[in-house]
Amino acid sequence: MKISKEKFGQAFDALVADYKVIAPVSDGSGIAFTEVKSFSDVKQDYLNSKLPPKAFFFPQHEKLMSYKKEGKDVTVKSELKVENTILFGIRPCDAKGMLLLDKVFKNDQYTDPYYYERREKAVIIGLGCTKIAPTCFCSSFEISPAGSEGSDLFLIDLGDSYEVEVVTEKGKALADRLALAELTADEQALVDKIKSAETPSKIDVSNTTSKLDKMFNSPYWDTLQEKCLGCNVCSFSCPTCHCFDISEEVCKNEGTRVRTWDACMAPLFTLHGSGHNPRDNKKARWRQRLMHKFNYFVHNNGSMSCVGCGRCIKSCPVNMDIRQVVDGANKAELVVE
Amino acid sequence: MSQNKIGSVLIVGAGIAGIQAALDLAESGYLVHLVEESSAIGGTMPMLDKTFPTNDCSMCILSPKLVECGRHLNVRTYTNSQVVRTEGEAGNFKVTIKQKARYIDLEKCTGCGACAEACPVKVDDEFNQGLGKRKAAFKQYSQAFPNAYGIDEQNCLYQTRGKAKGKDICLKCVKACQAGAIDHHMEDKEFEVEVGSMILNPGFKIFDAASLDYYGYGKIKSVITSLEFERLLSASGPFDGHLVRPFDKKEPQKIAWIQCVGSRNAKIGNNYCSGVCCMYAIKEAVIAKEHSHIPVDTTIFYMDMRTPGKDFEKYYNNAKNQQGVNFIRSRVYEVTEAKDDSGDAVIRYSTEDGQILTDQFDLVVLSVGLEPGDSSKELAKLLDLKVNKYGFAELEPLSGVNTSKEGIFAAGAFSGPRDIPETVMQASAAAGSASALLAEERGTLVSEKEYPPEMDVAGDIIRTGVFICHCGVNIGSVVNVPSVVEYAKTLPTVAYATDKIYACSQDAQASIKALISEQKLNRIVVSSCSPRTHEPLFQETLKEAGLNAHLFDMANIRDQCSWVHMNQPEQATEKAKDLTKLAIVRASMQQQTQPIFMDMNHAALVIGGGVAGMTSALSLADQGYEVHLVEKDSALGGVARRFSTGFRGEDMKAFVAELIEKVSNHANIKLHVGVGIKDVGGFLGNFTTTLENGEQIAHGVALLTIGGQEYKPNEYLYGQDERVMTQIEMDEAIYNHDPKVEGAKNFVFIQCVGSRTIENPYCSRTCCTKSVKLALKMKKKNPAANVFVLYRDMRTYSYFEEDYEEARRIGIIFVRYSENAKPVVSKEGDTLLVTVNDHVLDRPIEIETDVLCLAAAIKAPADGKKLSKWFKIPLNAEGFFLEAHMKLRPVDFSTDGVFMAGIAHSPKNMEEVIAQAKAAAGRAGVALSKDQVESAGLNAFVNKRKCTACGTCEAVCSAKAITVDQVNRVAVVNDALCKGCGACASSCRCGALSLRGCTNEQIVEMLNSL
Amino acid sequence: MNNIINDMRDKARQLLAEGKVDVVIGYEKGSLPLKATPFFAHSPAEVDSLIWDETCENNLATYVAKTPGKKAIVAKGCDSRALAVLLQENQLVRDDLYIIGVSCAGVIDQRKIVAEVGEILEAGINDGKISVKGMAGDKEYLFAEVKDATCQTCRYPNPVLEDVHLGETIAVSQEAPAFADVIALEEKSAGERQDYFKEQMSKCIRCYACRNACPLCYCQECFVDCNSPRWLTGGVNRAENLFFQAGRVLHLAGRCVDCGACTRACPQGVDIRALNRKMTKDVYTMYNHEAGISEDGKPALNEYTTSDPEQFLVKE
Amino acid sequence: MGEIQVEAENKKYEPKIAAFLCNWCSYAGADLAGVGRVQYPATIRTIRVPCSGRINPLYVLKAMANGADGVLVSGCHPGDCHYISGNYVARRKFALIKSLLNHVGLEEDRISFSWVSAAEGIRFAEVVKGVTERVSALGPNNGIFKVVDDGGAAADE
Repeated sequence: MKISKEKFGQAFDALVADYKVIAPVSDGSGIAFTEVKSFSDVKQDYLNSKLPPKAFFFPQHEKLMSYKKEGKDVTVKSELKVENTILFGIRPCDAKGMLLLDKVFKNDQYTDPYYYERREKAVIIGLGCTKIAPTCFCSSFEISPAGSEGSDLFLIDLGDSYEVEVVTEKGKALADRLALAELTADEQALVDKIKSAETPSKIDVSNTTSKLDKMFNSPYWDTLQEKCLGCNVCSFSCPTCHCFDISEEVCKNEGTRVRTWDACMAPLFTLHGSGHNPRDNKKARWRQRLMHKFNYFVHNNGSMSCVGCGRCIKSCPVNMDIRQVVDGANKAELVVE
Repeated sequence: MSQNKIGSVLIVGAGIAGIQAALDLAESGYLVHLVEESSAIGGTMPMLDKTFPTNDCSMCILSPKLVECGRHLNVRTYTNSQVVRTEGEAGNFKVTIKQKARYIDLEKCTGCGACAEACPVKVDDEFNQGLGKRKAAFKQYSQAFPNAYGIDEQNCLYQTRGKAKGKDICLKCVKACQAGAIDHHMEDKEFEVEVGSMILNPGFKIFDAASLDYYGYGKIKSVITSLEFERLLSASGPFDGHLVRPFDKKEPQKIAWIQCVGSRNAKIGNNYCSGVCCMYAIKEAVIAKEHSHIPVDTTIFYMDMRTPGKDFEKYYNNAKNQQGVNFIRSRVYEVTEAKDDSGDAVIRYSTEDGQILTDQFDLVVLSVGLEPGDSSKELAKLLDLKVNKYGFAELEPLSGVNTSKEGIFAAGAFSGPRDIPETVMQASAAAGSASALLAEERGTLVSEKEYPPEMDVAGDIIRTGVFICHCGVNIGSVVNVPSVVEYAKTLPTVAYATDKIYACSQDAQASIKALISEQKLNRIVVSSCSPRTHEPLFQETLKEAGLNAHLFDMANIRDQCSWVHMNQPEQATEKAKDLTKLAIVRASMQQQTQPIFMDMNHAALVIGGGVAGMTSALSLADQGYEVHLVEKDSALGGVARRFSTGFRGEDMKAFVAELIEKVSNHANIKLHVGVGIKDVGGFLGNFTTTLENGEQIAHGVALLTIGGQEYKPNEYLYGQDERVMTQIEMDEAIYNHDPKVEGAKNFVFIQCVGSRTIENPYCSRTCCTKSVKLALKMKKKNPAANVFVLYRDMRTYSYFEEDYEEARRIGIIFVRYSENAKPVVSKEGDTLLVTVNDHVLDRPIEIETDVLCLAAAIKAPADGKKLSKWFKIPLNAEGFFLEAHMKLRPVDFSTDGVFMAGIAHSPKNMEEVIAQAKAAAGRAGVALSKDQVESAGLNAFVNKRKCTACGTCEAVCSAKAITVDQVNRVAVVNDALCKGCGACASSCRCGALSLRGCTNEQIVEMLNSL
Repeated sequence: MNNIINDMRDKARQLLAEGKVDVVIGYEKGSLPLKATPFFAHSPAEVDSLIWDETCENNLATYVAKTPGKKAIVAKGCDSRALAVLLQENQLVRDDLYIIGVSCAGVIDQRKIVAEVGEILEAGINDGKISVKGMAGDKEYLFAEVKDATCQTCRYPNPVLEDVHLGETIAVSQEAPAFADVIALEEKSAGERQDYFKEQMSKCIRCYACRNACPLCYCQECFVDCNSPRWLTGGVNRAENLFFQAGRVLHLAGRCVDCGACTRACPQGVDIRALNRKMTKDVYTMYNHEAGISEDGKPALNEYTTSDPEQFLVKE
Repeated sequence: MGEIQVEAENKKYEPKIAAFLCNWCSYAGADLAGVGRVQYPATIRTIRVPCSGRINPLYVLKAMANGADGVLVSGCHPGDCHYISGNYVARRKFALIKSLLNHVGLEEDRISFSWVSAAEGIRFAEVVKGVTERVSALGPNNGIFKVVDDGGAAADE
């Protein structure tokens, strides 16, 4: 099925009345997902955003509740506000990333209301990639640059129109508001071609998890981390990183309990109140990062926690390239203990 | 001397000298009786605006001392009092003191000022030199101690008109005083105290300028005295620091100073130089320029510019060259009133070349000299002390501070005019001397307060008690006190809040104590007046209740709220609430803080065995301390060994020999002669010095008395002709009957050789007097001799003016030369020729001479740099030691436990060296008298986990109290040295350093609660 | 360039072989075009990875204090100035440090190229010309056209501190520091400046790449991370972002060596340097002080003169 | 009508100014103003510190972030410092923080620094008056440092 861009634009502008619509916008120094009021504000031709869209479900700094003391009385208030939201233009890697985050925030043991309420009320309109950046390597993880997994509704840019794929019930509800037409044979051929594309850059992760099982004490970690600055760029720009810190922010007679992104690369992340820090060196922190993404997460959730979006590669101030790191781990000699 | 010594000292006069001596003695274990004639301590300093040469605010540097002295447990201050009788001898005197009725009970008066407001009588205010008015119920000045009012019985309506007749006239003050402090039936009383020694510092009076009618003072309104001018400049003066003429409030644009009014005047019998007027005139001129928002033209009419003190010459040069103060070398004939009705004054004067000129000024300031006060004269008479012809006390030669009576010492202007640092030096010297005299009685009469054991409240739930003071009506009439109490009750940690009529009253203290135990309060906040005056009082109450004194804070809702927002009761109440809240936040985060004690080594190290070092060593040894005297030269005595006579004719050779003998035979002195120092480490109470021979000396304090060096001239053919010699060389030649000098008929002295130059921009202080003395010796020996002194300014300060006057009288010829036309010395054949331009004749004159004596400069010691590194002490630009404070700490270094005396501090004469040496010993004695080194505990502290050892703290610490331990990579605070300023904490980027009582957490929490 | 690289490898090989150092910190070719990446050579066998060219943008001084043992470091002018400050601040032991000095004509500002040609697919540097194949087109640049802003005003292309110098030194024509960039901002109205910084600060995501890339941000615990007192929350909003950035530049005032590492590290393109440069200008004009130009100097805020300017006082 | 109301509101506005005063000079100067009953606006909230050298530049930022309308910092005149050089050390910090905040567009008059001696009671009052007037003219702090409640959203503004 397909829809012309013109018609899609009209439908998009109508949706703005019912939904908070988030879409890619150029902010001068790159692409950012921002609330828009009109399709004309949306950047059509882009590789991907600087930061992943995870913040719409899992904000960087989120008030969980607030409290206020007046005289000797204390009042407590919930801070959760949720709106019906459409996320438009989500790339397949990021859409897959959201599925991975779902595993963290809604699972057998626990459902995080803050995350999940937002997630439930959001519709993801994915947009397939027709151009592939040199840092993209999603194909390593069985993600197709034009794959619809994770989207509710999935589009592929065909020039004047979009190919439309309804993926979920939520997607169908939206699709019902679109005047869809059938694809021509040429268009179908183009779609097939786009869908069959792979990222030129790929890493082999077939044996990585099992290799890492045996690598906790490997000397590989000793030198791997030397050039890492320990900043939080890779974590903050990762669509699947989800570590956070909960703190009380008290000022005057009021306070709030807030949840803030944290990162495994920050030394303070694991610092205990006692002063003890179980991961008090970069080596331990880097091991944790790689293990978590390619080993622990696999064991816990059945999938690797990397989607090959390449943001961490692009943003790293010292050009630390996760592809090389994984490759290095694959090749590292095992120490016989 | 009495065998029955008493460990207490009487101090007469509570100016800066009295205060310093009292603090030194009380701190070293003696009970002090401080007698002051007026109603408050402070003396002259509170009247001054700024002090030279640093332009420090006089009140700012004095007021901490006032508070310290006033509150000292072992200083008993008697104001409105004088000594009326004495008997006994050194070691044991009985002194009768008469205290006049104040009519206000010091115990009850809270200093609120309601009486003065109510008092209807206005009289001239003596403190403001009569430029403003005060009431009959008055306090001398706002920072005065005791912080209490008094009633002037000469002017009070009730005292003058009602009391005798039994009529209730006026008594408005009684009604106004809510504290019930006023007692019009108080009577004068006499009482006796027993003391072992006396220190007299009754101060001076200023010369009565009206007695010289040609200056027009008292007749012409625009002619004022320099002290009046100080009050005009002072921000707390009658015109709030606006520089205006008192009579018409016009801002003066052209001001003149006339120097030597009442000084250097043999005709009126004041044949001495007052020593301070040149500097204060320059200072006043500079400050006047700074003060006024319109350009001010300032001119100083002078005879010789006498700026021989430390850094004075630089101040003079700066005033002349940078600030644009005009200096006119002249003689003033008269001052007359301008004919143009402007109220201005006209000065008629002659310049050096004989021209007679007139000039008109908006304001003429008379630089009045210093004279002995009437009470000084009475005191000298009462004690039968030797006085000189001017009425100043005459000190024993080369003693610095000894009067003619054993056990009685003098400081300050009692024995002659002197400036503040010299006065403070003498005060410490007198205290040291009294301490030496009474050493065995140290600690016998002092008392120490006992407190109940301190409760440990660490970890307890914080229960803050809040007390809001009405201060009679002072706070309560503006701030809604009950609403502040109610507000406080709602704040976190507050367990109890109430109001008090006078929080500082005795009953309020008792109630606070009771509430601490009843309510289990473990933090106390008082919202009342200024913590600067009252914090110690409340902290005392906490201690008496068994609470640590630091679990406390004050909110100043009077001085900084009700008094300054009188017409805004609502806003003032809001502010009072906020200030109270801030205090509660700070107090609730206060921790129990203990004073920190460290061991004190009671030995002293004296470096340098000249007169200064030996004098200091002897004084300290007499005070009972072990002294190590180190001299790198092979013999003791220093440069004084080369002097024949002192400035008052003393036999220096005998004096030095006697001194050497005394130090050599003193049981408490260990000599280390002929050996230098290799290294020094440590700090107050715990120094270790390693000598070059490897010997290690442990000591608690160090005195640096390393002298200076004589400049070796490379001008005036010195070194090329043996008839050209320095002053010391000439002195030696005379002593040794050198034929070069013995047979000479013509003598020329050239002054300022190597001094007052661009390279050495300071005056060597002693050379003018020394040349005059040498010239007199030659001229008296051979009246036919031709003696010339070539000078720039004759700086024969103080009584040395007499010598200068005598020298001129008996025919010694003084020729002035200017800096840019120095004399030229040449040789024609064997004839030594000196050519100089005569200013009066304005032509060069040529003098043949047999002896050319050069007044070579005194230069800083060569070893100063080494000591500077070892002891972490600063040097000034010329390499002399830099004291902690130019005015009030003239022998202390900023590094605790290190003191200085003698030439290494700055050039000075022998008498002054001795006074300073005794002062250094006195100050060192204060430190050594402590069993332990104590610090209040509100110190910087380090969080080792956060410290990166970057050294920023070390760089910014002026007390040198922080060092970085490079092995453990952490900054270490030396609690003995830390002064608690917090500069380190605010400079520490890592947040590793903080300050007890003012932590980052406290400040941030206070900001959060705003 | 090739000679320098050979000399560098020889020197590194020699130092490691003779056991004079445990590690040589330099650069190797990065995984992306026009990118070099910091490289730690622990054995003579590894030294052939060392490179030196206009892509060597990281300030390696950042690593020195954190790397244990004896180390050699390849230092440009700005790296060496940072080393000088670190030495002044007791962060390094000079005897444990061997400085391989190289003169630096500047590094490439990749962002400028990406903005024009899109993501870079391939690139080469030849004879001062940079030819780029990008996703949005190809282009050839003269080095001067894409020189990093920091390097354009650099007065210290040659190391101020070194144990050996490789290659030729670069002549410096500029006598006094130029602050045209700062002045341009100063000349704007307060409102315009406020708008500018509001915009900049709203981009910041508080990832602390700037802080961590900075050779002189070495606190154990940064004030932003401190819980007691809590200077600021973890809130990512422009007000607190500015608190962080302003606090950081105040901590760097008189110490910042203007290497530009913070700005290059920023993934969001925040103009952090605009703040640091202002402080650098003030410190230079008010105290005639430049940070890290000798081993024995002092940071500007560690000292004072009695005549320091006082324009900051309230108008009365 | 509208204008009158604005004026009335403006009149009601009383800024809150955090004042850091050093114990030995400026706090004493403030006391002296009280002794002399010199009237000035009730706008400052004093935090007494031992020395102006104690003032961490972050305090100024913190006060602004917390929404104080102004900050006044006052210490001893250079040369008068009770601790010898505390205010000299502070002076460089003050110069830089003032300049930096000005540079980022904070209104110049929000932050004031002055030296007030223990003898300058009247001047202290004048300083507070001047600072109050200038801060009042600016209106409440809604400047670039003031943290505003963002409702917990990740994106700013």
